[in-house]
Amino acid sequence: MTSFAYMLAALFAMIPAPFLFKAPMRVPLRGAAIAIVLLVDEVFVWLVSSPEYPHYELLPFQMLALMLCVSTLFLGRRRRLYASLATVLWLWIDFFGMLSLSYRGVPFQWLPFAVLPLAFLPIFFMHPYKKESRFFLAVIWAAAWILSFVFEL
Amino acid sequence: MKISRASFLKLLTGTFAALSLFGCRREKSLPKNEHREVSSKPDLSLWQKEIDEARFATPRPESLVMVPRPGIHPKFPDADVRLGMAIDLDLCDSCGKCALACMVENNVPRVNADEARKGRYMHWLELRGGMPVMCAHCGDAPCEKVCPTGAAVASPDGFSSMVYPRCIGTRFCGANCPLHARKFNYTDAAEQGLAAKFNPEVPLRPQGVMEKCSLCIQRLQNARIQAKTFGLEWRGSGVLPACAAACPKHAIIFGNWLDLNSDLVRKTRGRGIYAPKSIAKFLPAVVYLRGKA
Amino acid sequence: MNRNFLIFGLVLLLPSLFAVDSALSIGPASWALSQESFWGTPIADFVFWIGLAHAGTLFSAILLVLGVRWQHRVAFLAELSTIAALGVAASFPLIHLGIPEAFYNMIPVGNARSMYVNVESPLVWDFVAIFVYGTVSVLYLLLHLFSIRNASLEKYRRPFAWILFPLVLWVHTIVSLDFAVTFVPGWQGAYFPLYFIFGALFSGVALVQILVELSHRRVRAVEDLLIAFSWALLAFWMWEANVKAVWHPELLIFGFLVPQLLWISKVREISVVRALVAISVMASLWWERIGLVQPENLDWTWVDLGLASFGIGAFCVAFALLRILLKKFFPQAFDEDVMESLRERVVSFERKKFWISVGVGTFAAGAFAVYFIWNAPAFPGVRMIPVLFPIGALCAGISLSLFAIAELWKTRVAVMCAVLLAVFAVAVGGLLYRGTDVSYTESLTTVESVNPALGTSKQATAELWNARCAACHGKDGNLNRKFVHEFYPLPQTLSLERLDSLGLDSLSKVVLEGRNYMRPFRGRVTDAEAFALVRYMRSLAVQKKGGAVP
Amino acid sequence: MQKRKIPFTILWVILAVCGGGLVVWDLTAFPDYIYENPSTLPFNHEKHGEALGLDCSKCHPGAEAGIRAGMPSKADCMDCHNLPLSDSPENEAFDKALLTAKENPFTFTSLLPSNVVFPHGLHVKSGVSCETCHGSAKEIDAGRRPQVRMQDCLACHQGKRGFPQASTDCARCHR
Repeated sequence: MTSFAYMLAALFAMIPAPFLFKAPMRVPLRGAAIAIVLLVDEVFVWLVSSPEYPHYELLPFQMLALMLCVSTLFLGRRRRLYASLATVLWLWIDFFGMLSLSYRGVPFQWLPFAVLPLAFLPIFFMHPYKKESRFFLAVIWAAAWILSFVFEL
Repeated sequence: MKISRASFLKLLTGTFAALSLFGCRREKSLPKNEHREVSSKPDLSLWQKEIDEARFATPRPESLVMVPRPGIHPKFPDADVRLGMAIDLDLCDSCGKCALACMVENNVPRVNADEARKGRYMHWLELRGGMPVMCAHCGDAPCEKVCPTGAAVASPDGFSSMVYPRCIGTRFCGANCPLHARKFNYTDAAEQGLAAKFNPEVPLRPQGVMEKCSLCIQRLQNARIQAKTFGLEWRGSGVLPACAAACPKHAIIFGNWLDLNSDLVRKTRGRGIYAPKSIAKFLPAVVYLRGKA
Repeated sequence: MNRNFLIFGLVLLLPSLFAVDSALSIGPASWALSQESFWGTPIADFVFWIGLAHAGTLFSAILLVLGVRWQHRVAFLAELSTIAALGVAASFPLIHLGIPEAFYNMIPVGNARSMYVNVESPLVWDFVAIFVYGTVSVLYLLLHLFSIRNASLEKYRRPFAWILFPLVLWVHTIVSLDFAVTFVPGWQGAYFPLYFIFGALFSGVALVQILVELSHRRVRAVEDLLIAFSWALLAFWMWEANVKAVWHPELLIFGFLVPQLLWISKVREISVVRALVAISVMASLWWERIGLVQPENLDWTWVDLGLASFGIGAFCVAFALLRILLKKFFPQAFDEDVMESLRERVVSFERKKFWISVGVGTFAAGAFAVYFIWNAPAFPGVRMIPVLFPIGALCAGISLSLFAIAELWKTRVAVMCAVLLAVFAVAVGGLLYRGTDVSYTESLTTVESVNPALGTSKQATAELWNARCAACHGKDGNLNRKFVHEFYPLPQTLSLERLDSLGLDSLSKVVLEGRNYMRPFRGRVTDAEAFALVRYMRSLAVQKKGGAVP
Repeated sequence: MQKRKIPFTILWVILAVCGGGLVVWDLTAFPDYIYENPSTLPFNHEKHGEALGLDCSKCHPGAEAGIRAGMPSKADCMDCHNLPLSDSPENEAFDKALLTAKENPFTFTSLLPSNVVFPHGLHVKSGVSCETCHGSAKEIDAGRRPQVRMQDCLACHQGKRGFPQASTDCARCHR
């Protein structure tokens, strides 16, 4: 998988983020919408990546986590709670995914775990609706995304 | 009946005193010997017959890939012993004498007809498509990683050992072994008269534990003990596992991969070293030889 | 409802006890396994039931954390089903074990034999996580029950939910890692943690849907969740089909297409259809676990089916009994009006005590890590983390419960509870530390007369001489005067000259055949050993004379 | 009165658990095994050992060089007892019993599990005397048997009992 495809994946993942939680939606419809986003991510990964890439199995879910993280920037209320939950979800996917991969001989990658927890600084210590904290969060998530690819090579 | 507080206290104290006195009794008669009577002079042809049967159950040989020469065990970088074997497939004519020798040396039980139908043979050394396959004693062994109790554990001598009393039969190790070299004691073979104590040195395994090729650990231990009793250092010489000793073509070579003068290292020089594809990346110590390097 | 549940459960449970008995007495041989596929239906049933147990936590803890206003009645129903399902789930791994009575070897405490569990193994994580999940769930249920009676406890529920919420996800993540870390091709998957969590929640929601239908009620939100989760599972199944190239159309039909019926409002109004949809979901998820654990079909025996029936039967009986029992002690929980009024209660958050408990939990997990790194030979690094969180959660949950007890009764009661708990923990830990007396059945050997075959090397012969001959002839070749003087007429000294004049061959014959007072040693030493002994005797004589040892 | 009852009950329960636990502990902690000689031959270790300058391995072949220590056969006894050694009544009783004894008059149920190897010779060579585990001849005559506990093995191997450290690898002793 090339770095370009990887960056493309991030952009592709972020497309639905502003719209997904904008409109009020019924629970089944929203569930279906998120699932369809995930399905599209899966198709995207299937097209641009290959199973030789060690994180291939994880990639659609990492994309989903990134999407959910970014989408919290557009929430009107309870942003603090959902931003932290989305970041934890990302950590969760990465940690347990890499843990199971490490048993298969893929080296465990520490960098996302060094970067992602930094997201809690703006979430908890800055005003959640201010521009700066939103910017910080976006930078941290982007850095986590990039670093988890760069240090894999 | 109503008990006043004072009498209750007295009762309690009395009980404690009695129990404490009972606790001072600190001797015990010997436990019963639970050693089951098993025949030590059984009919070997029964074992031979089962080996021939099991050949049909595993008609396909393992696919082999070339691997580098086994070296230091990753968990014991300072050790100077890494015991292992090389099986010369150019010499092997799959006579099956190794399989029989293995069963006799290690008291490997036979299985009953029902178990045989389900393919639950206990053979530590199997003939898969005529090729002798046993535990490869991986350095980075998948079985050792998942054993919850530490019954499957690496030995500093570079092989993978199995501590039966610690095993509780989760069978995770067997599930995780890509080579399927581990065998589970589904039944109590001694109870059914299918086990025999050919070798008094080796315990019979109870029902519910895993077992596998131990590289004839009893022979290794005895050789080491003998050498150390007389004050000598032991680096894997002067001993052969049962299969290697039984091979009429000397196709099974045993030795220490880290001892450059051992038979194993000398005879594998310039040969093509192969390992089963499924476990090739786990640094096996038991490898196959074929052709030139 | 309770009576019907009990009858239905007993009908399934009683016959299936034969299967359990057979599984325990015959062992793993009684169900479908082979020497290559070592895990069978008990594991699939375990994963299924532990998944169902997640429903209660979802409906009471997770939704509480996420701030969703929810019916206490449904939450309570789900919590009870969690306890019942957890009990059922925990019994399956024990049945699965080859030696069930030795399960305690998985408990991660030290013992006098310096044997530590392998914290790298997912099964240890599993064992700890399920134990903790069970304990904390029971504590949470009790808290819920007491808070109905006593509104002052309400402020502990959300802190407790914050402990339970990650724990429940952690538990199923660990169950998924049982498979994900292996080298079995069908079990590998880095995405398994999320996949298993969603599968578990899906089946749990389906279970709650059935329970709600059976109590003749209607909760639209549960039906909505069912549809939402069916879409999530579709995404996972598609990804699994892509990664592993396996295709399970039956899962897509019964697990995905059938729940979509609920979109049609006319169909959705029929109670039977709603129940059947939930049953179809549960069945397809059970089948999915079976297909995961045993990718290739083995011949099932009656025990396989019996154990599946045991699961359902035991769940129904446990659920009904729990309800009957609780109705006696907590009648308010079954009172419609009381439960309805709870919905309006303001739920505050006991911040200080929550953070103290989190601190206790963190300290406990840290202490465990240090203890293990200190004692166990190889520190497995990051692979230890999965076991740390449940340990921390257990301690945090217990400490929060103690705070709640102090609030409910008195501080003194809470302190005494803590002391009692500590004593109990120390007693159990001590027993585990000490270990059992004889842990192995085929254990003892009878020793008779044996010849230690040492060989005929110089050192071996010296040892043989010391053992066999030195009693009379002395270790150095001089007579053992203590013994010989007292009991025998003194023989001639064995000088070098005398030995040489007799010759080694005839001397070794003396060893074997005996002479005068010396008894024959044939049978106790071999011919070669006899000859080696004679040579050794000569070397001793040479030494005695002051000469060099040849 | 009603209010004070609960703490008191708990106190008693705590005491009961503590005490009961300790008692259970005491009862089940490893005691010494007491052994009755099943052989018809009366044998006294004390009279044979140091008093006569005999090593243990004279009668227990392998005790000082082999892996296992065996039991003496009739021939081993007869090495010395073919003569009337003394006229004590004990000795006469022994000689009389020996005449009708079978080939292996002494058998011994080893408390060592058969999946463990304990190399006697190697331990003697490392300075662990027989008495360390088996006790003195007097104790052996009184019927005491060595406690076979893995924790004792390990304590010694870890260097906690005054002997040099040794391997604690499972595969060195378990087979």
